[in-house]
Amino acid sequence: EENETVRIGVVGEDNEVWDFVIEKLEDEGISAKLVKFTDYTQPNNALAEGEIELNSFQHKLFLESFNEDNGTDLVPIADTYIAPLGIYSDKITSVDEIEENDTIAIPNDVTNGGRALLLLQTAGLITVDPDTGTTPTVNDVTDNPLNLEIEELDASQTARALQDVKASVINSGMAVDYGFVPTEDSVFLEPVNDDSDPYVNIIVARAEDADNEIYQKIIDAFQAEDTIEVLKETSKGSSIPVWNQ
Amino acid sequence: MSTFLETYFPNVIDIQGEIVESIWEALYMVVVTALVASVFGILLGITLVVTEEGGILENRRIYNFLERAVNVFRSVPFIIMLALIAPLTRLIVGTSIGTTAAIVPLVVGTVPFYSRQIQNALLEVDEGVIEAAESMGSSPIEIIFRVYLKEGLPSIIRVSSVTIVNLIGLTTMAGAIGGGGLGNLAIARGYNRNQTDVTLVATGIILIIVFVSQFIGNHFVKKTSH
Amino acid sequence: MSTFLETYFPNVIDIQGEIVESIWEALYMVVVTALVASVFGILLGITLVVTEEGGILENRRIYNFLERAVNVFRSVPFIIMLALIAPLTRLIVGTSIGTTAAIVPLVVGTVPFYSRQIQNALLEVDEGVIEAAESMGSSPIEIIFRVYLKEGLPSIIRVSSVTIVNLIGLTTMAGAIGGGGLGNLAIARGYNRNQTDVTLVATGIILIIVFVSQFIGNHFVKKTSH
Amino acid sequence: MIELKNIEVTFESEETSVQAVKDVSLSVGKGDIYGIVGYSGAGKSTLVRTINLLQRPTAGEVFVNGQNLSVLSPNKLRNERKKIGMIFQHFNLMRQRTVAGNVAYPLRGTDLSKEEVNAKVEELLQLVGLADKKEAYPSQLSGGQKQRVAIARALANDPEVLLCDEATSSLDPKTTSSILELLKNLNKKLALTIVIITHEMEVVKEICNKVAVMEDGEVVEQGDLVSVFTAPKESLTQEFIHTATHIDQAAEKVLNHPTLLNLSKDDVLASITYVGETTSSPLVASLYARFGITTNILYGNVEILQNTPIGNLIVIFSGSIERREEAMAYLKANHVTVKIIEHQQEVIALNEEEII
Amino acid sequence: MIELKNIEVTFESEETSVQAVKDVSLSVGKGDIYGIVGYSGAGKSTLVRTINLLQRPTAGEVFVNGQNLSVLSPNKLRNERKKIGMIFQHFNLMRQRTVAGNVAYPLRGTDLSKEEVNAKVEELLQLVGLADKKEAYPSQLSGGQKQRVAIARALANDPEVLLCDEATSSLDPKTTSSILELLKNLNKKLALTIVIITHEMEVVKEICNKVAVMEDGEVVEQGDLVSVFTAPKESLTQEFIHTATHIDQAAEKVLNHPTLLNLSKDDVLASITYVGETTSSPLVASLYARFGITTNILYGNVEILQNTPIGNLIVIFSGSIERREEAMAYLKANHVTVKIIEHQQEVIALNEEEII
Ligand SMILES: Nc1ncnc2c1ncn2[C@@H]1O[C@H](COP(=O)(O)OP(=O)(O)OP(=O)(O)O)[C@@H](O)[C@H]1O
Ligand SMILES: Nc1ncnc2c1ncn2[C@@H]1O[C@H](COP(=O)(O)OP(=O)(O)OP(=O)(O)O)[C@@H](O)[C@H]1O
Ligand SMILES: [Mg+2]
Ligand SMILES: [Mg+2]
Repeated sequence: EENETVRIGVVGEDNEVWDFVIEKLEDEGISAKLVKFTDYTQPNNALAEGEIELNSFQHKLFLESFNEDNGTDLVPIADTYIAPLGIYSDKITSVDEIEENDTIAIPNDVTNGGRALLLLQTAGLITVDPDTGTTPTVNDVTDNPLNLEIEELDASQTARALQDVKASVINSGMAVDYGFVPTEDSVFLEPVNDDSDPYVNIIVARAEDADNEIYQKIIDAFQAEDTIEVLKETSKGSSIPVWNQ
Repeated sequence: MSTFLETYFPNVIDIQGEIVESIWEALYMVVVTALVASVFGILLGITLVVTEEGGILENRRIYNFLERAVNVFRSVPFIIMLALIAPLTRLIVGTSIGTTAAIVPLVVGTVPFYSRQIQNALLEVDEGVIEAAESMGSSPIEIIFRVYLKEGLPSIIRVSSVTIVNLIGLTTMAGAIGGGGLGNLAIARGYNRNQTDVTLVATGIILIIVFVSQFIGNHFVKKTSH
Repeated sequence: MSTFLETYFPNVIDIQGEIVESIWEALYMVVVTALVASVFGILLGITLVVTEEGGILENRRIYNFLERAVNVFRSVPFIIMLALIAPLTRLIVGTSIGTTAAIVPLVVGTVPFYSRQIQNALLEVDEGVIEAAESMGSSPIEIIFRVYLKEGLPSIIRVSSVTIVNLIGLTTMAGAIGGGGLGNLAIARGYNRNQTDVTLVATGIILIIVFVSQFIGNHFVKKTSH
Repeated sequence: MIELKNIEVTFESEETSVQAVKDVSLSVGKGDIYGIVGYSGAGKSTLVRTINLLQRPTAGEVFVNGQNLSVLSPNKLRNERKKIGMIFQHFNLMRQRTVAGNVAYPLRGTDLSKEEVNAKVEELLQLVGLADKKEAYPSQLSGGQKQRVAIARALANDPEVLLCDEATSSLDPKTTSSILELLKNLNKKLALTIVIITHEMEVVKEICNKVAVMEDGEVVEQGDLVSVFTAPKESLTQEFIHTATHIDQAAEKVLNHPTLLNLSKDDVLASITYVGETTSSPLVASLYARFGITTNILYGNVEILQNTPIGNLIVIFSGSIERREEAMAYLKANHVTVKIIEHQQEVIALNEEEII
Repeated sequence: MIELKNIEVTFESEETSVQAVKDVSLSVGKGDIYGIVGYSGAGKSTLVRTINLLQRPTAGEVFVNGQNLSVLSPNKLRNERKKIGMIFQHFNLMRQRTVAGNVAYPLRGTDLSKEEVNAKVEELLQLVGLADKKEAYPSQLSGGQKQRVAIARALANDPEVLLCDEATSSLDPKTTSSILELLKNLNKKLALTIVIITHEMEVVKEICNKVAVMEDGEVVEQGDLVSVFTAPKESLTQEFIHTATHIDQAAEKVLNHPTLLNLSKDDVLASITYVGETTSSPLVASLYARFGITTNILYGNVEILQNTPIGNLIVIFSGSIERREEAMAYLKANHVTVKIIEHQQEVIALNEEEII
C-alpha cells in the first residue's frame, strides 16, 4: 500500500497550496495526486466509495451534515484553515449603507449558502431561525427588517453580479481571484473566533483509515511553516491557518 | 395522506411554496425563451438554408459567416456564455441576475441549436417543390413562408419538441444566475442537500412538462403531416 | 513571442501541461462517448422508427415504452444523472470518478438525444423506397441496414454533427466527477478564477474541435447526398 | 397463378372514406400477360398493390401460386414477395444508390457472388439501354431513364410474376417497344406471368392476352383481349377502345374536313368494323367489282390483336342508293359491321345505331 | 414568343460531365403548340426547363416575349415566370397542401379576393375532373389525379405560355383527350402558347402544329407538323413516326400472320403512303376499276394531321404482274408512295428501298 498514490479530492482549481504540499511529499517518496471535482457532493461520495483516499474541500459543518444525510462515516483527520466569507460591494463601504429593499447576492451551494445567511445575521441585517442550526436556507429567514431581496447565485457568480446588487457575499478564494484583498476590500468580513469552528476546513478520510501513517505524513507536510507562506500569498492574507493555534 | 407525505416527502412539505414558485419560474423561462428563440432560430435556420450552396438566395459569404457564428455560440460553455453576455442582458432587462435575466442567455444558448435543427429539417423539403414555386414566380419570401415553412411543418414541429426538451435542460443551469426553476430546485435543494424527495418531486414535474410538450408536439406532427 | 504570451496569457503559460492534458481528456471523452453512444443511439432511433405507427415492425407497446424512456432520460438534469447512475458506472469501469468514468454518464446523457435525432432523420426517408424494399422481400433487418441507414445517411451525418457539438457541451459538466476536459478547464480554471486568458484558450480549442467535426460532417454530407 | 377473391380496399381518413377497390375478383393464369385498364383513379394501382400485399385489402383474399398470402407468416410472405417483381408508378428508386446499386439491390443477399451480381446488373442495364448510366444516381437521370432502372430492378431476381404499374408511361415509342419486346420474350421463355396496368391501349394490344377494365373500383369487364376489343360489352370499354383507336375523334375530324362538304347525293359516310378473316378478302375491291360502289377510306385503322386482324375504317361509299343497299347487305353477310354516319350542313351527329 | 439561341446545358459532376443539351436553337411563335419528341434521355426536359430558366443554360440565350430572360433582375424574372405555367414530369405537388391548396398556390398574393380564388380553383378542378378531390392531399391521390392537379395548377394564373413535360403521360386515353381538348380551347381562345414534351405521338398529332425532334441533346429536325410527319428527313424522325404509327411492327406482324403464307404468284405485299387530297380519290376502287387489281388492306392507318389526311397502309395487290406495274405507275403519278415488301418463306426482310 506504501507505493500507492494517494488520491485527494478537491473542488475547483484553486489548489496552489495542495500543489505545493504534493511537491514536498514527492521528495519524501510519497505519491499523491489531486482529483478535481466541480460539484460539492461528489468528493464525499467518492471518498465513501473508496475511489479517493482523502478529500479537502469542506468545513466541519458540511461534513457533519453529509454524514448525517448519507449515513457515512467520514472523519476529519486534520484542520487546515479558515477562509472567511465576506460581504463585498462596488457601491457601499459599510453595511450600514444597505437600505430597504436592496438586493444581496449569496452563493447557492450548501457549503456557502447557509454560512452566508449566518454572516448576514452576524452583520445585523437579518435573523434566521436558530433551529436550522448552521445550514439555514432563505426560507429560514425569520426577520428581515430591511426587506432585503436575497438572491442565490452560483458561487462563481456572486462576484460578477456586483453590478446588479447592492452587495454580494463572496468566498474568500473567489474574492481573491477577482482582485479583492478580503481583509481590506470587504465591506464586512466573517469574524474568526470560537464560533468559527464549524467553518474550519478539514482534511477528511474514511473512519477506518483515520490512523493511516501515510496520511499522517501528508498532514505533517500540510501543517508546516512553509505552507503557511503559500497560503498567505495565494489568499492575500485572508485564509487563516488554524493548525498552529 | 398527509402522514404519507410527511413520512416520505418531509422536505417537500416544508418547501411547498418554493416548489410552486419553481414551477412558475421554469414555465416562465421555458415559454418566454421558446417564443423568443423560435423567432430567431427559425429566422437563422431559414437564412442558413436559403443562402447555402444551391439555395434560393445562395450567398456564400452570409452562409459561411452564419454557419461559423452558430458554431461559435454552440461551442462556448453555457456558464461562460452567461458571463459573456451579461452586459447584453443588463442592457435588455436591466439586470444580469434573476429569472427574467436568465431568459437572455437561455435565448442565446437555444437559438444556435434550434437554428441548426431548423436547417436540418428544412433541408428535407423536396427540391422539386421549391422549383415548382420558383417556376410560378414566387419570391424568396413567399417560398420561405409558403413552401419551406408549410412543407417543412411536421419536421419543424419535431425538431421544436427536441429543442424544448433541451431548453428545459438548459434552464437547470439558469440557477447559476438566480433564475430558479425546477432543475435548480432539484439540484440545489434536492441533490446538494441530499433531500431525495425534493429531487424526486422536482424531476417528476420536469418530466411532466417534457411529456406534455412532447405530447403536444406529436399531436401537431400528426395533424400536419399528409 | 514569449513576452507576448507572458503579457497576455500569463496563466496559460503556467498550465501548459494541464491544457494539453485537458485536450486529451476532452478528445478521449468525446471520441469514446461518440463511438459508444452512436451504436446505442442509432439502435434506439431505428427501433423508434420501425416500431412507430405505420413502421415496418409496428409495435405500440415497444414504441411507447422507448419513447417514454427517452423522455425520462432527457428530463433528468445531467448532474443528477451523474449521481443516479454512479452504481452503473462503477459496475462498468470500476470507479465512478475520473475521465473514463465520465464516459458512462456522457453516453447515458447522449443516447436519448441522439436517438431522437436519428428518429427525426430517418422519418424523412421516402416511404415509397421502403415499400419498394418490402416488395422485393427485404427483411426488416435488411430494410434497416440497406435502406434506412443508406438512404438516411446524409441526414444521419447531419444530426450526428449536431449531437457531437452537444456532446462537447456535455463534457463540460463531466468536471463534476473529475472528468476534466476543456470545458471544465475553461470554467473551473479560467472562469471561476477569473483567468480570462485560460477561458479564452480553452474555449478557442473547443471551437477548433467543433469546427473540425462540423467540417468533417459537412464533407461527408456532401459526399453522401446524391 | 394469381387469384384475387372479393378484394375490397377502403382508405379511411378523419373526414372521408374512399372505397378504392370494390369486391374485385380476378384470376391470372401462369404465363398470362394480363392488362388492367381504366380511367385515372379507377383503383388500378391499389388493386395491383394488393397482389403482393403492399396494400393489405380491407376484405378479401389473395392467392399467388395457390398460397393464401394473407395468412402467411412475415417470413414466408417475404419469400413469396421475392418471386414477385414490381415496377412502381413513381419508380421508388433509392436516391443514395447508383443505377447499378439500385438494380443490384434485390441480388445482394442471394447466393450470387459479387461477380455474378455485377454481370447480371450489367446484362439488365444493357437490356434497358442504360449501360452507360451505371454509375449515375437517380437524381441525374431523366424520367424515362428512372423508369428503365425500375424495370431492370424488378427483373433482377428472375421473378415468376411481374407487376407493372404504368411501366412504360415515361418512355418514347421506340424504347417502349423494346421494353415490351423484352417482356414478351421473358414471358415466352420463362413463362413469366405479367400483370400490367397501363393507359396506353397500344401496350395492351401489343402484349396482353387478357384484359380487365376497371371503373370506379370495380372490374366492369374482363376476358381475353380479342373478345374484349371486338365485342366490348360495357359502354366504358367501348368508349375506351374507341378513344384508343381514335375512331371518335377521327370521325369528328373527318366531319370537319372540307372535302366532306361537297358530298354528292349519292355519297354516304359510314364507319366499318370487321374482325378476323374478313380482312383477307379484298372488301373494298369486291364492293366495286360487285356493286360498282367506290369506297373512299377517310380514316383507317387495321390492326392485328393476338393474330386476329381487326379493322376500323371511316369511308365514303359512292353509288346509287339501291346499289349501296345491296352492298350493305353483302357486307353484313360477310360479318362486317357498318354504321352510317349522319351529317347535316353544320350540325353533325354520330348515329350510334347500327344500320346494318 | 419563345426564342432559344444556341442553348447548351452541361451537367458537371466529380467524375463525369453530361452534355444534356447541345447548341439548340428553337423558335416558338405566339399561339403555337410546339411538340418536342425524342428518345428517353434526349434532353427534352432539360431543354424545356431552360425556357423559364429553372435550368440556367451553360451557354446561350433565352428570349421570351422579346425579353432576354438571362439578363433580367430576379424580380423581373419572377414577373416573367408568372406568365409561364409549367407542368413538371414528376408533378412536384406540395404534400402539405390539399388539392385545392395546390391549385390556389399561384393565385394567392394576386389581386383576386378569396372568393374569386375559390371560384377559380373550383372551375379548374372541374375542368380536370377532380372537383370531388378538392380536400384530398397529394398522398391520397392516384398518379393520374396528381398529374391533373399539376395541370390545373399550371393553368391557374392564366399563363401566356404553358410548358408541359409529359403532361398526360399518366392519363388514360379519355382523360388525355379531354385535357388536350382543354389545351386546344385555351390555345384558340386566349392564344396560349404551348410547348409540350411528349412521347405519345398521338398527342403530337392531336394538338401540335409544330414539332421538334431531339436526339442526344440536339434538335435534329424541326418544322411544322405535317411536313415533319409526311417528309421526315432524319432517319430518327422516320423511325419515330413509324414506331408511332406502328407501321414497322404491323409489317412484322402481318408477315407472321398465317393468311400470308398462301400468297399466290400474282400477289404482292406493299406498304402505301399518301398525303393530302389523294385520300379523297377512291384509290383502291380505282385500282380495281382501271387495272383489275384487287387490294386487300392488311393494316391501315389513315389520319388527319392539321386537316391534312395522311395514309399508311399495308396491302396485298392481286393481279398479273403487268397490270400491277401499270397500277404502280398510276399510283406514283398520283403522288402515292409505294414500297414493295419482299418476303420469303421464313426469312423476312423489309425492303426499305422505294420501288417506284
Ligand atoms: N442533374 C443531372 N446531372 C447529370 N446528368 C443529368 C442531370 N439531369 C439530367 N441529366 C442527363 O441529361 C440527359 C437529358 O436528360 P433529360 O431529363 O433532359 O431527358 P429527357 O429527354 O427529358 O428524357 P425523358 O423522356 O426520359 O424524360 C440524360 O442523359 C440525363 O441522364
Ligand atoms: N392513401 C389514400 N388515401 C385515400 N384515398 C386514396 C389513397 N390512395 C388512393 N386513393 C384513392 O383511391 C382511388 C384509386 O386510386 P389508384 O391509385 O388505385 O388509382 P389508379 O387506377 O391507379 O389511377 P391512375 O391511373 O391515375 O394511377 C383514387 O380515387 C384515389 O384518390
Ligand atoms: Mg395508378
Ligand atoms: Mg424528361
